[in-house]
Amino acid sequence: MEQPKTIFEKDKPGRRCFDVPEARGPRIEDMIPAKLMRTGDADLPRLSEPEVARHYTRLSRKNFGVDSHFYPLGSCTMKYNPKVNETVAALEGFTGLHPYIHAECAQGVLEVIYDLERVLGEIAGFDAVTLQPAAGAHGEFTGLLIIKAFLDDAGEDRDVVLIPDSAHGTNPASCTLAGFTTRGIKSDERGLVDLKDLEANLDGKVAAIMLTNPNTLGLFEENVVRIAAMMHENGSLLYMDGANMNAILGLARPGDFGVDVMHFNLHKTFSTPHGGGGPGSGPVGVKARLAPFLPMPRVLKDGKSFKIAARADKSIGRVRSFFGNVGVMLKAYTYIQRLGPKGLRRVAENAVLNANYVMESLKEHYDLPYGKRCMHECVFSAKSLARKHGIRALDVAKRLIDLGFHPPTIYFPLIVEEALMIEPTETENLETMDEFVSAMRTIAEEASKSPEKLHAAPATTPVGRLDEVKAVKEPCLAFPSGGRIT
Amino acid sequence: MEQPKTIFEKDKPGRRCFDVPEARGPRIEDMIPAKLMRTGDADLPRLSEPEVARHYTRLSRKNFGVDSHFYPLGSCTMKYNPKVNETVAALEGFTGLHPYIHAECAQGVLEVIYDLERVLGEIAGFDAVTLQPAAGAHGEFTGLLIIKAFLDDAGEDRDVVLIPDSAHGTNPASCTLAGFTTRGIKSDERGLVDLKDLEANLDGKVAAIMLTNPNTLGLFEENVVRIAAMMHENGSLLYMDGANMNAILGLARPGDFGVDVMHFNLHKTFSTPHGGGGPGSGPVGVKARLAPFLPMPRVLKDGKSFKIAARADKSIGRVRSFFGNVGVMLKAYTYIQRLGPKGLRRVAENAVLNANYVMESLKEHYDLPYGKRCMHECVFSAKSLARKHGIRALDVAKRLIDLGFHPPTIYFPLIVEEALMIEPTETENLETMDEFVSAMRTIAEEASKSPEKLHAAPATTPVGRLDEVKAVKEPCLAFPSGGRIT
Amino acid sequence: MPYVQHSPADVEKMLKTIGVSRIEDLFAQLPRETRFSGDARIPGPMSDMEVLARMKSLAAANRGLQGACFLGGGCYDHFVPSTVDQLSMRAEFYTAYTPYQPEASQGMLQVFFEYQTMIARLTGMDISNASLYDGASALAEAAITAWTSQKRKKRRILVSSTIHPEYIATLKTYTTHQDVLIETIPAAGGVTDAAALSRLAGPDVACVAAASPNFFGIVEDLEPIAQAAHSCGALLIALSDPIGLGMLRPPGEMGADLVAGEGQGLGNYMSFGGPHFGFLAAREEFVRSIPGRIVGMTEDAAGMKGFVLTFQTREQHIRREKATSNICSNQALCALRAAVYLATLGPDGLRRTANLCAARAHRLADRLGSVPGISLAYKGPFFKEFALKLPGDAATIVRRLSRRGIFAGPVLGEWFPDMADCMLVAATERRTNEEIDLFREALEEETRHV
Amino acid sequence: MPYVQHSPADVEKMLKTIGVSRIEDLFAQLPRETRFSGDARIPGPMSDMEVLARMKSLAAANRGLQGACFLGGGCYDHFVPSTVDQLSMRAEFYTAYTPYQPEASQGMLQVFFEYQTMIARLTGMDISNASLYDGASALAEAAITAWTSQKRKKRRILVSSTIHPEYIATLKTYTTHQDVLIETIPAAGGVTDAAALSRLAGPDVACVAAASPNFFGIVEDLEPIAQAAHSCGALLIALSDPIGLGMLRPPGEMGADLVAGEGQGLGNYMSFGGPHFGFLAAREEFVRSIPGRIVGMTEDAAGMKGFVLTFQTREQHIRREKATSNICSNQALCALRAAVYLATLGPDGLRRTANLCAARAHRLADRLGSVPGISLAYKGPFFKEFALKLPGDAATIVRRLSRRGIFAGPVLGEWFPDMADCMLVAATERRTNEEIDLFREALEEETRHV
Ligand SMILES: Cc1ncc(COP(=O)(O)O)c(C=O)c1O
Ligand SMILES: Cc1ncc(COP(=O)(O)O)c(C=O)c1O
Repeated sequence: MEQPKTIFEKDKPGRRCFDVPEARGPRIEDMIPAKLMRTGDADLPRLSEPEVARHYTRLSRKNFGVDSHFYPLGSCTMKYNPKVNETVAALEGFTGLHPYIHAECAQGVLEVIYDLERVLGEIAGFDAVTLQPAAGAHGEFTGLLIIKAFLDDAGEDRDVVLIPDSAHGTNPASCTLAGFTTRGIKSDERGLVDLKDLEANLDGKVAAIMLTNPNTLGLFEENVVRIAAMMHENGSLLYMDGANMNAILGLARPGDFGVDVMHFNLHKTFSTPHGGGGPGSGPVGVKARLAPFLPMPRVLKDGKSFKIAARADKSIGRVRSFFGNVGVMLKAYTYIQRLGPKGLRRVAENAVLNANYVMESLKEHYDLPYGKRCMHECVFSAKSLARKHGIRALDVAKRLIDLGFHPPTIYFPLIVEEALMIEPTETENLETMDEFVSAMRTIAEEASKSPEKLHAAPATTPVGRLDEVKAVKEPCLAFPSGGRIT
Repeated sequence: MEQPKTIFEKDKPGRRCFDVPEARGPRIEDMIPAKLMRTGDADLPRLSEPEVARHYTRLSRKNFGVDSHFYPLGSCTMKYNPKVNETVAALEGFTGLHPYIHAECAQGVLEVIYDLERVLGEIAGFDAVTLQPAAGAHGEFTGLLIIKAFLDDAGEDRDVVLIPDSAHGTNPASCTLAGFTTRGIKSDERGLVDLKDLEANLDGKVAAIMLTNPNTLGLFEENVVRIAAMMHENGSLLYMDGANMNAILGLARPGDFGVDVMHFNLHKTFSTPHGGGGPGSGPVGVKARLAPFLPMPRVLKDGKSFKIAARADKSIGRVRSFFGNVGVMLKAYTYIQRLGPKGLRRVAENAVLNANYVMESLKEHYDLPYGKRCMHECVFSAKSLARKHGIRALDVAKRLIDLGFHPPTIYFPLIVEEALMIEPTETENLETMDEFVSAMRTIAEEASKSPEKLHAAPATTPVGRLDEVKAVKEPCLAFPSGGRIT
Repeated sequence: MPYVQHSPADVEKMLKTIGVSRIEDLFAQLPRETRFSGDARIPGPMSDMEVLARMKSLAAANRGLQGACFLGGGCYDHFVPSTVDQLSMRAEFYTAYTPYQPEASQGMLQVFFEYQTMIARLTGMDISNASLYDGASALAEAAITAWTSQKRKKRRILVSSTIHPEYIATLKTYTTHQDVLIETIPAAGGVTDAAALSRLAGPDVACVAAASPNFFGIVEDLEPIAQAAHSCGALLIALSDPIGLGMLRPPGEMGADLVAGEGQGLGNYMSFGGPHFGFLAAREEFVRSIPGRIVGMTEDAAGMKGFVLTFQTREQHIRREKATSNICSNQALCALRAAVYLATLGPDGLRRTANLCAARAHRLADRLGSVPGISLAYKGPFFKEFALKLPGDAATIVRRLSRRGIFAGPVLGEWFPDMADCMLVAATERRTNEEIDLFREALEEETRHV
Repeated sequence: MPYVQHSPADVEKMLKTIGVSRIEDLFAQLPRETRFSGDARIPGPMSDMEVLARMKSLAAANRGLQGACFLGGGCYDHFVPSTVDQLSMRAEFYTAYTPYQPEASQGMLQVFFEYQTMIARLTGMDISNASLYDGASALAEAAITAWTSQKRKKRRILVSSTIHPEYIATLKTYTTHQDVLIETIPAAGGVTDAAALSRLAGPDVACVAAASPNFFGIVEDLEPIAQAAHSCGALLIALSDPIGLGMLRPPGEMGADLVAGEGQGLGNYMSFGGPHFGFLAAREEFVRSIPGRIVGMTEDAAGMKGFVLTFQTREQHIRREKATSNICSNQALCALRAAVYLATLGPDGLRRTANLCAARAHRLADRLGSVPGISLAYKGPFFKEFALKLPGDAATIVRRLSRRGIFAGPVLGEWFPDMADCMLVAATERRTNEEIDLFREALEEETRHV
């Protein structure tokens, strides 16, 4: 194998990819003072178009994606995303539209925004929805600010948010950003919110609890109605992290079971390819009493036409510029229309069916700390392998790569030792799951018979396990100018 | 490695990819008699969309293309094709246009056709051009029919075409299809048409010679003006196979040096990605006296608008339906406009520079049967390796695959024993060529030191060398219905 | 100037290696009298931005999107699923060439193998090649195959006059200088005239060619034609519409020996007529006589299955003037699109698409046929298009309709002088009831005063 | 219904393995009172064909393509090269997620590493993260970084009022419940008022934020602002336009400590405002305090170079409530598009693009400024946009212009009540002289009688 070559090492003087017409008219020097100008061209690589195309094409071949590999990365809902979504989002009538164009000239996209808000509200049981947030965490932040504004408006001084110990890291981080302090709530032996601990933590400072449901163990918080009642009784609100909505689409509506505020992970549940980490979209749904606090701008319907409202009295203000990640909304809207209400329910049914099938098929081979039945994902532990054979979740993950699978999420949720969090999603078929199950069983066997194989994995990738300590100790975060890394 | 699975082995009852709205209205049975209807659904595989996407994505990863690999397949001009070509050809204003739409509604595409004919004529020195033919061979056939029609019209009874022994197989095959018989013309010791043999074959039956220039050895037929004169003196015509126009763009115009009829390989010279074997486009250019015989339809200009002529007295008729491979024309037209006259010349200059560089760099390591200088490609021979080490051109090719290169064309032209025909094209950079050269040198070394490595190649591909004899002896040309191949 | 790969230093280095001092020296092989000096008078250079702007304005000068397409005649406005567009744009597919090196081309080869299988199954035949240029040339190649496979001994080729006239014209062009005689079988009521066929049949007939659906959209019964052909020892070439085969009886079940046709509808845009592709399927015995690439499954030394180009001795690069055809580059990427299309639709989707086309076309026929003075030209059962008889010159009416965004035709007078008042009209699954109503309305208005 | 992966037999088999008899049984964990029965009242199901037709008609209801875009204010109609569209559609890129497993994600990781390098070089900084949500949130994150990296001890954050008002609003929202005070520095003549800044400066100022080009398009000199900031111990956050950086002096050379901005212009379509991406570059010392993913180069045991997510202890999945930010999913694919864009343009292409924007914008300013009653609101040197003062209500004029296919704005009265007669106008490299002339003509006519 050869060392990878960065694009900067492919630079050569005189190479050119792209032509730009000559600028005519006054000279730049006469427009802008010299001291505000660069002295030389930006230090970007010079390549020809064939080199650019081959560089990125080859890099892509070093990457796993859902279209090339099974990708059961728990909590991330790596479902297959229909190709028609891409066709729609690439329509020039949408991509070529400036966000400040007069609303008269943007009626199509405003209708999409307006309608998608209502559709999401209907799916999850909320009275109002904002599509502004750019991702799930951004939605959490927005939702928390709404809660804070609502409580402030009601004259309530509450600055504590309760976070179950199984929660995703964005939940506490969003609380901090929103100015809350957090209190952890323990999970009980079944992996659900410990009601006693919750009870014990309820007081006049508590603004809300952030409940993930189904939670990150893949379990439905069956006491959710009770929890809602406890919160409401305490004058607090129930926030739900809706990242796992895929499990209950069409089967349960959070707004109906007591949730006051919820963010969606539009890119997960409603099918935008994850783009190597984004863009996402994190709409927030709220009950009517919280609607006045939604961020700006809002799209309103005025007779048959749509207009934009930039300000509202009680709004928390702006959480970003413009209208949100419209391209992602288009995909979600397309997806929802394609499936319809029954299709969405079927998504949930199959997501849960698949996860349970994988869980059943592997429970003899890996530790299953919680639950007999799961929702959209199942969380195993490699702790016996670790104890008996020194094989950790990480080793299992790396070996899976060699066997042709993207590994599950590992070491999350934190309350599971050596966690292996598997979310097959509804778009995988039985054959693929059987192949995955058989690979996982092989690995469990190898753990005792040939552990060295697991420690040496992955062996089929362009690089072996990388030295993460060195990455921090001798940081190289940008290719050195003019240089070649040795 | 696992056995490849065909799409038919992924079939399962009930799986569905695609929804089609329900047909309303009269029942099909009432429209079309039962005996004209299928009794059951067509035996196509049933897959879901994720499965379809993954099937083809994974298959693509088992294929080399120009964007992923250096692909110096001689005679095929595997240049990099700019991405803007694809954007243009995918514009809905072109793709959505029916060929029988009223000419009033197709003015844009008619202008493209009209203008591209003139542009190609200008580039190669012809008075008229047809864009009808779907590929080079189709162009040859068309050109030969034009010649025949012209001669017939002139009362000449000539049915022999002379074909140099270095010619591409399509040349003699096209002659047969066009009703000619062929006579081979020898190459001289320099690899050029043997003028004496040509002289000896000229008689009253000779309709034309099909000259490839530069020829398939990558050499310019420097006697072309002389040959033209000999042919014309004999009352015969000079047909040029223009597949290698890439070498002389902007530097020489066949129409100016005596050629009467020529086909272009539009997809090679003028940059359409080859699509795994097509579509191509093989326009034919002719001198004025041959213009009346061009195939139908023709696009004409009438004041400022364009119209279509379906018939002409002397035309050879139709060689296909509609107007030709318009998508390919769009790419060529885009390409030409992007480059302009100087850019096209630069293409030729760099194509020739690159080929000569590779030739010089390898001539110590492989036999070079002809020439000191080449045009767009160079042809080596592995005959010494074969004699000394039993390593054939095929072995060299297979080993190259392991080293990350698509092999050159092998065993063509036929007059070179163990031929290795290398066409780097103008779009490759020095680094890539140096890597290729070094791989070729390595292989020449391995031939003596570790020939078994070469015989065992390729070792990095999904399959090793395949049994071609078995493919013919036990033909399996379609996946058996309901079956699984064992 | 784009495509500058070489730095000046690189050029220097290369020239030095070669042993010349300037690039121009490399062209010393070109005698002076062959050289062209000056610049060709052609447009450019333009930046990507400029060229794209120009091409967009040319695209906009076409008005095909500003209306509803009811045009037929061998090219149809079928829906192209997004899977087709996106998967065919995998660079490893579309930037590859003919898979001469199978180990580096298993992806494409497997696609062709699967394509062949799908075509064979759709048509009810044993084998298929990996594509030809288009439907017209596929008919010509099929006829030549029929002729050569019978040792060129039978000179006559009977072609139903219900076949697309451009296909017949192409066949004639292809065989201009071959020792064959193309004769057309007259039509009666829009279908092949059986009586005329029996009269024409004879021992010197190499093959009979007929289409179903035919050029007028009518689904012909090929069985009697096959019988007539076979009983005089001739082969039957059937032309077929692959979308129609989602519901129609495969020609293989009706006695066809070779099945040819235009594959455009399978995932390829209309694109003003190309690139599309021709398909050619056959009974097994023709494996050595059909033209074009054929992919077969075989295995390597370790028993791993793989795919190769096979029966190459038929082809020009081996057999040269004795090859079954001159075809080299074919329409591979269009065939790949067809394979992805068929995989996407599946048996159910293809049948439903075919049904929907038929339902829309019949609705259209009902609606248009009820306009005063207008009637269907023929009574035969039709699939997705039909010939309409108008109360005036069809060419004029077609132009008027097109100005209103109703695109219909082709006009039949173009090929049949006695049908100047007729046009073809087609409806695919994409046509909506609203569009059909608009068509009726427009037609009613435009024919009121003719 | 699409997405049916499972045959009935497969479902059977799975249920049996699980040990339940119906899928419904799996939902027994949901208490009855949480269950929703019936169907949600939402549209669908629709076939691909129908949904695409509907979405196309919605796209067509937007009129952005039927005119020339002179809109500015943080989103611009730059040209997107075809390389960007096609290479970003490689399925292995766009269907992957955050590269948590580096060995299976080297492609994406290397792209991010290269993106970081390009951003660092463009801005003249040491490091960059791998993208944030957008320009507005990038400013907010930068300010929080400045505040936290100084141990949250300095409460005041000074923001130039020449920064995009939506960015300032976002910053305010982000810090609503933090112990900081956002104060705006007044503007004079469309640029940050230096005198006011010195008055406001003080030891309790954590950072000063200023933009160049600023919201009014003016290229501000950041050096004096940096000096003012640094001399009171505060950091300078510079907002920048990455296209402009093709020719403008990088903020890193003018003393910026953190550089943030909106990256849309780099290969991302306007798309009604998103998805785009925010970039954030910094001096090296902020490596542990900036938010977002960061990719570093390291090696494996065999010495092979490779790329990993690094400094993850900053992030929420490790540090939870103590993380530098809550960001998790970012705008990765938009950043990838930016990388391909910059690789495509190269240093020369980016400079020429910037020059061309400036040339077009100045031509536009000349032409519009010569319309009677119309003038530029400010005199400062501008890059690709400027504020125009009109002889009447800008909102009215903008609407009238948009009806003529001239899209200009935003209207400044939206944020600055005393500027109701002003609007922003931008010109990118895509605007032609003809379009500029049309704009002038339209503006002249529409303002003649106001
Ligand atoms: C349970 C849960 N909550 C919240 C998030 C944050 O969502 P995003 O990454 O879109 O910000 C995630 C995403 O990984 C998640 O899995
Ligand atoms: C020299 C030469 N002539 C003719 C042809 C035939 O062209 P096509 O494949 O487009 O039919 C080729 C293509 O391989 C060729 O190399």
